[in-house]
Amino acid sequence: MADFKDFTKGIWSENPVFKIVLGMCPVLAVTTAAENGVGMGLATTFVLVCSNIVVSGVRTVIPDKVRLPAFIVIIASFVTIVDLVMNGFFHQLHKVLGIFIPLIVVNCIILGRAEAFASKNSIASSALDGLGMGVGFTLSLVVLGSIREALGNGTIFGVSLFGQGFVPMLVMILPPGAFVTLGLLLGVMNRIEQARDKKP
Amino acid sequence: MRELILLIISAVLVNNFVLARFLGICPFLGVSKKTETAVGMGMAVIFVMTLSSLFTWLAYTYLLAPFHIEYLQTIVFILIIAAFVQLVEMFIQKASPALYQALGIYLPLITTNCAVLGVAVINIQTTHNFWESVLFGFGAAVGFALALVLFAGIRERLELSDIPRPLQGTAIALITAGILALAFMGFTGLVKM
Amino acid sequence: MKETYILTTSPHIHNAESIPRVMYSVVIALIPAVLVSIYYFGVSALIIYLISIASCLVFEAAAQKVMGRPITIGDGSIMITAILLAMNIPSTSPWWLVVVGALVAVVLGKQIYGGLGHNPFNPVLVARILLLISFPVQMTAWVEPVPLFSGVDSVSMATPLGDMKTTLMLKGLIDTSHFSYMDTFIGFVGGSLGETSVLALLVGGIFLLARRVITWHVPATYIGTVFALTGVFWLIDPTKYANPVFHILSGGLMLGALFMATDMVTSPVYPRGMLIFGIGCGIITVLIRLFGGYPEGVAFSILLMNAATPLIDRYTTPKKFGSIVLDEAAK
Amino acid sequence: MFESIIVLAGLGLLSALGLGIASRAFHVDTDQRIQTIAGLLPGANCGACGFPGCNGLANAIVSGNGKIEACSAVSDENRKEIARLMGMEAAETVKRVAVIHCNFPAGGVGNKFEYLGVTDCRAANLVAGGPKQCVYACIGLGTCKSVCPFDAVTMGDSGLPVIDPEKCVACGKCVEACPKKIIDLVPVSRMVQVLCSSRDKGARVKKVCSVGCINCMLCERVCPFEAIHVIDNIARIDYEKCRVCGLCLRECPTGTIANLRGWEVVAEIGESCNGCTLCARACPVDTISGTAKERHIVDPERCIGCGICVDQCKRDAVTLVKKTAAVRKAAAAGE
Amino acid sequence: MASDTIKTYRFRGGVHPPEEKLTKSIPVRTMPMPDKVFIPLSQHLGAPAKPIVSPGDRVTVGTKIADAGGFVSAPVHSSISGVVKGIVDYPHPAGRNLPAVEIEGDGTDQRDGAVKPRSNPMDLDPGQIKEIIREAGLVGMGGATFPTHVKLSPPEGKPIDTLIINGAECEPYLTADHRLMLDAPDHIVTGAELMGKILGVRRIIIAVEKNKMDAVAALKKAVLGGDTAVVALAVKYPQGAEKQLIKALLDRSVPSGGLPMDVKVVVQNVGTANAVYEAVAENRPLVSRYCSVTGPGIKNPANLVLRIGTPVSKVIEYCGGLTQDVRKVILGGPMMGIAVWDFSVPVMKGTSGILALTEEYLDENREGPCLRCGNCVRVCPMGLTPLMFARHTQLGAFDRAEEFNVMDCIECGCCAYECPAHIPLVHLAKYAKAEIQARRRKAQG
Repeated sequence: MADFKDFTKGIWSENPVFKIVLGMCPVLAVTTAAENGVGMGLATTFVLVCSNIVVSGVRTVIPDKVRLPAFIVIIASFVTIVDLVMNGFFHQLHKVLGIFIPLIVVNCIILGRAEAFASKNSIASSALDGLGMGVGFTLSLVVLGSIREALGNGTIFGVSLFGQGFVPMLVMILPPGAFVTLGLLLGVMNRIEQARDKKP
Repeated sequence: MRELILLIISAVLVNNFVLARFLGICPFLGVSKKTETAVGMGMAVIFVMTLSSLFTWLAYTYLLAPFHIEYLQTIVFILIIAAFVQLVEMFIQKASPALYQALGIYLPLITTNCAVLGVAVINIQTTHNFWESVLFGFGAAVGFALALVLFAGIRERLELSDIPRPLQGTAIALITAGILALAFMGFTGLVKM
Repeated sequence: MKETYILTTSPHIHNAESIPRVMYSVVIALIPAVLVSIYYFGVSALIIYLISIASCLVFEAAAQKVMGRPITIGDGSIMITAILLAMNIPSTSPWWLVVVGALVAVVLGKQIYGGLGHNPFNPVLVARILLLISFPVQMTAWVEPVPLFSGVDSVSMATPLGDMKTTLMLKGLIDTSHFSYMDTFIGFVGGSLGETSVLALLVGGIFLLARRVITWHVPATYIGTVFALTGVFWLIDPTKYANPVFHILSGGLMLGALFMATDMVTSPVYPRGMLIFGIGCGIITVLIRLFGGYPEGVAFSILLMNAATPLIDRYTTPKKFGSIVLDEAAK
Repeated sequence: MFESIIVLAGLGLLSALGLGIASRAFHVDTDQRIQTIAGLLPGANCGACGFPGCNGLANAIVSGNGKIEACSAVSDENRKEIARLMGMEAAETVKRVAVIHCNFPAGGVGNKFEYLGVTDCRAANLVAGGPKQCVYACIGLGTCKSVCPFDAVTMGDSGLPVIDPEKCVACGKCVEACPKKIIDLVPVSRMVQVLCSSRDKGARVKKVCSVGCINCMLCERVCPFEAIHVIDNIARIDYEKCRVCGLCLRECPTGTIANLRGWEVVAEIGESCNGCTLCARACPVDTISGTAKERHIVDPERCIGCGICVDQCKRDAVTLVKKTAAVRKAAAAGE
Repeated sequence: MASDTIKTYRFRGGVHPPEEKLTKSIPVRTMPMPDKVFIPLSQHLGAPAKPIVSPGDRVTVGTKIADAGGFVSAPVHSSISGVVKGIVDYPHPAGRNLPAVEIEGDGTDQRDGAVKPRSNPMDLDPGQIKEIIREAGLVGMGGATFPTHVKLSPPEGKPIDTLIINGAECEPYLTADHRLMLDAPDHIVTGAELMGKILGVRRIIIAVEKNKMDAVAALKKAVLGGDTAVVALAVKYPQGAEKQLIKALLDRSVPSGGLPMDVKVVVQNVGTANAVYEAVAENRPLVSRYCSVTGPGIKNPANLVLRIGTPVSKVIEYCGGLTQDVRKVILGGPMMGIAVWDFSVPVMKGTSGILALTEEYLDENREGPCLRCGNCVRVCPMGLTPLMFARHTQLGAFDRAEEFNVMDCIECGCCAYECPAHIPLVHLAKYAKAEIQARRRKAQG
């Protein structure tokens, strides 16, 4: 039975970015702007849902030994589809995201979900799980992208936030800003979680 | 010759794979808790990355390009890398059980180390020739190993620090990586390519 | 029975040293350079020092309060951070630049790691580099020093190193003919507040050496390495590479070598490690100065060597007594 | 299209072949069960089992050098799963918790001197046995708290550690760490405890502590099971004999003995009672009443749950029923 | 061998605390016989002595009241004449109550009748001398209290070529050895030669720190020639620590975990040498010792001859009592002595000083974070890295502390003396050592 929880857990309690801390490469690399975060997030979600469904569907057929290579091939196929589609329809975004589109293949979240969830659960559950994880991933990217874009460029989704006098903090859209912002966000999440733990 | 050396310096310092290109973050965060393990992993990555960039370049140039099936690049590359890593894993398990123990679950993780696939894709995108591909793979891996070992040293020291509870673990590791990336920005412009 | 007497393990006496004493010694050592900078850069310099001190104190106290730790703003360490931070930015900096710098130095550079003694990177340098990368315009808005009360308006001016790099890029040659060694030595050049006067920094450095707060290892090897390496390049091609005296007198080398590379928290503990640290700093500084994109490499080099410090410490731990038997008894 | 199939299939075939050969050539025997078992263990890596972390124990279990019972933290469910994997039945382990045998009230034991130095009981114990007047008392610097891998110990207001029986898994870390050796592991069913460790004579104990054992022997005299004895100037309970009745606790003039059990047990007399009066005569606290040849009743308010009546009854009519204090009070009020 | 020609070397590390030798020029007085003594059975390293008297027994000065409890142990003798009241649990400097023999004095100070001086001590053969030393209950009087006869019995295959007599007295405040060297240089020299005879050594070196040149002169005068030399050493703490002393005099490094005899050396304190003389030549067992009662908190600082077993409170009383602001009383020197809170503890064979410190001399500054200044590493005479083992100990990682050689720590206190953050480094070292030893014992089963 598919459970709605399979979907919601990906958004907070098992958020792939802030809780499981997987798939950090694109999280750090593409979040220079909120918009990139959306693009990357949706692309990943698509692959995640599709691969989860297929993996769950063939889970009984694949022998245990060649499980991982098989999963990778399945994922790689979907990534290639996304790559081609994005190149065709969202060429600008495709250019910005660059090699991180093909690298969705090796995003630990996708393989991780295939291995840890889809290979053990029903198709419906797996689809929901993939969708939840994808949405959680996308939301995290958008949050991170918004913060970085706001401080580093003075905009969110390209909309100017502050007045003329604002001097953007360039470092935020450079690599160090990515690491530090994510680290601080993780700290804030942990703080919230620890405060929650204490209450009951 | 000069070009090739600059290519390596660029891959190691200026465009460090971890700190500037965000490739291989998972093992970077995962295997950096102990210096010994970091050194072992660094060596393994240097080995795997150098050879896999060689293989993928060959595959692309002599298989994909002649048949005009470049769109299969991702699948083919990941296949080659996965097979190769598994080979290495089996070899290490046989040859040095101690090393195998130390690297443990991270050997399979090299497969999904996006740095390995990343270097293959970049080689094709920037139309490197054969030697450039191999040396770029090697340089990128050395850069990865350098960042990893430096980072492992700092993390071992952080173990002795009195870090506020919410920041312990991955959070402080990411912040530290950020400052390391900041320091590496000093190499900007060292190689004008 | 009441608790009249104290019991501890031995030793029962202690020398007069304490954390505040060490810290305020460094503050005292910085005073000559602070005075020189106020003399040359005027009231704006003084204001930057004051903003820096005020905001560092506030951030430190606030961070410690948030984390529920004892507030230790009296121990002097935050004063060093504040003064060094001000010394690392130009006199024209807007107030918010100083505040952002203080926030970065105190919170990101220090308190996040658990406060004094725990930070792996020099907080001031983290702040300086972060500011330099974020706000390159503001961080390089150097002006010509104008002695206090001389009534002359200051005009913008590049630092000797920046000037050299620009000329090299434009003409393929360097030109240090208009460069006055005496002016740099006493501090009559453009640059960040505290880095200009070699003389004042040396006075402070010698005080610290005499007070045994720092040792010779890092400054000597650092400056020595820069001198030697730049000397080699100068001998190879003096039209492209400036002479070594120019290099050790200009930029932030003195400030870095005497006050920031010697920060005990972020540099190696053991003497052998300090030597490696100094040499490493020297090599990276020269690399960046001569070949890099930035005109100055002191801050980057120290930060990079900070990162290498745990590894250096690990491999330079001294041998314990009696681990090598090499003496009469063996004969 | 055709080329794609050829190339992919060819590559797949080639790598599969290569790997197949390699897996033969580099074959190393490993036991899949190690990974699985390590996954089932709690992963706290506390080391209480005596092996290097959970992986170490998993290795040991598979190689036959260790037992699952060595881990006291693993959940029952997982314990059974591991046992199933290893093809053996898991022995039911008795749940035990750590108990601190010192119970001075806030400000109860003064200090001999002002201790300055490392905030750790083991370190403080090196300085003249710690600052407390009573040399057997808890030093109160929280070493048990800092070594507990399960956050089961907190420092209470009186300066004594408090153990959360829910979180405690009886790993024994605190027992080992306590320099005064006043912590031990006790089965939860045997939670009537002497909360003092002083081997000083009564007069001396009285001088420094209001709740210390003054070896008055009252508990020894009152115990119906000869389960409590004063040895070396301190009352000790023999858990083989103790029935957790709590009589000693009532008699103890200093309140040294306490019942830490979260529930209580009362006797109930069932239908099959024929009124033989054996139980009523044997009851040490006279809580059973009734006329001969009729069903007797137990006063739940006064019953101490010692179980003597159960032993006496020839018809198995008496049973012990677990009741929480609240339920019991409500039941008593209702009657 | 002329004394001036001996080259001295340097040992690495060390500190220069203020000397504070307040009692340097105060001649020694003998404290009147106390009316009651408590003589502990554990006054030495090793097994406690076994009592051989029972309540009611009459004893005189020098009567053996307890016999050695093993090879590494030493007998104990009565220090006054009187009646044994019993074997009681009595406060001990270790912080616990330990068995002691309580003797109530009769005020006569009668000596054991068997005590007769020997006229020709040097003619005894080595075995006899050693037996006399053992019977006299001699232990190392510098503070370590290792039974002397054990130290003088190196195992087969460990030849000794040098005997060092340690008169460094590098601890601040203490002057007991200094006064002894001035009062009885000839006794020390003879005692040293007696021990030299037991060991069959090539040379004897008497080493004194340069701040006691009068003692050096007195000893030089007493040396009649032969292979005995008197050497003045640089003033540096811990110059008197065995391994550092051997390094400074002979440039030999005792291997880690080893003993001086591993480099063919035995080190004995000047007090021990004097006691050897008294035991062998005067036939007197160890019943009293030189002790400095000093510090800013003592009203009348003095150098005293004290009987073993005298309660410290009586000694303090004799010296005019403590000043109001005393916060710490220490047995031994300020760098390695033991602080006590119960002043009824008795003077023991190893008590070289009673030191009272007032608030202003104590520096119980609140502990701060380690600054990694490296002072502890610089001053450690054992070449250790106190900051590392201390931090690992704080975090409970004793195995890591062991990797940083905490077991080699001699607890001299240099690191803690210098630490600007006032981290209790020695306490952490002791703590780690105790834990590691407990674990080793447990591992051995």
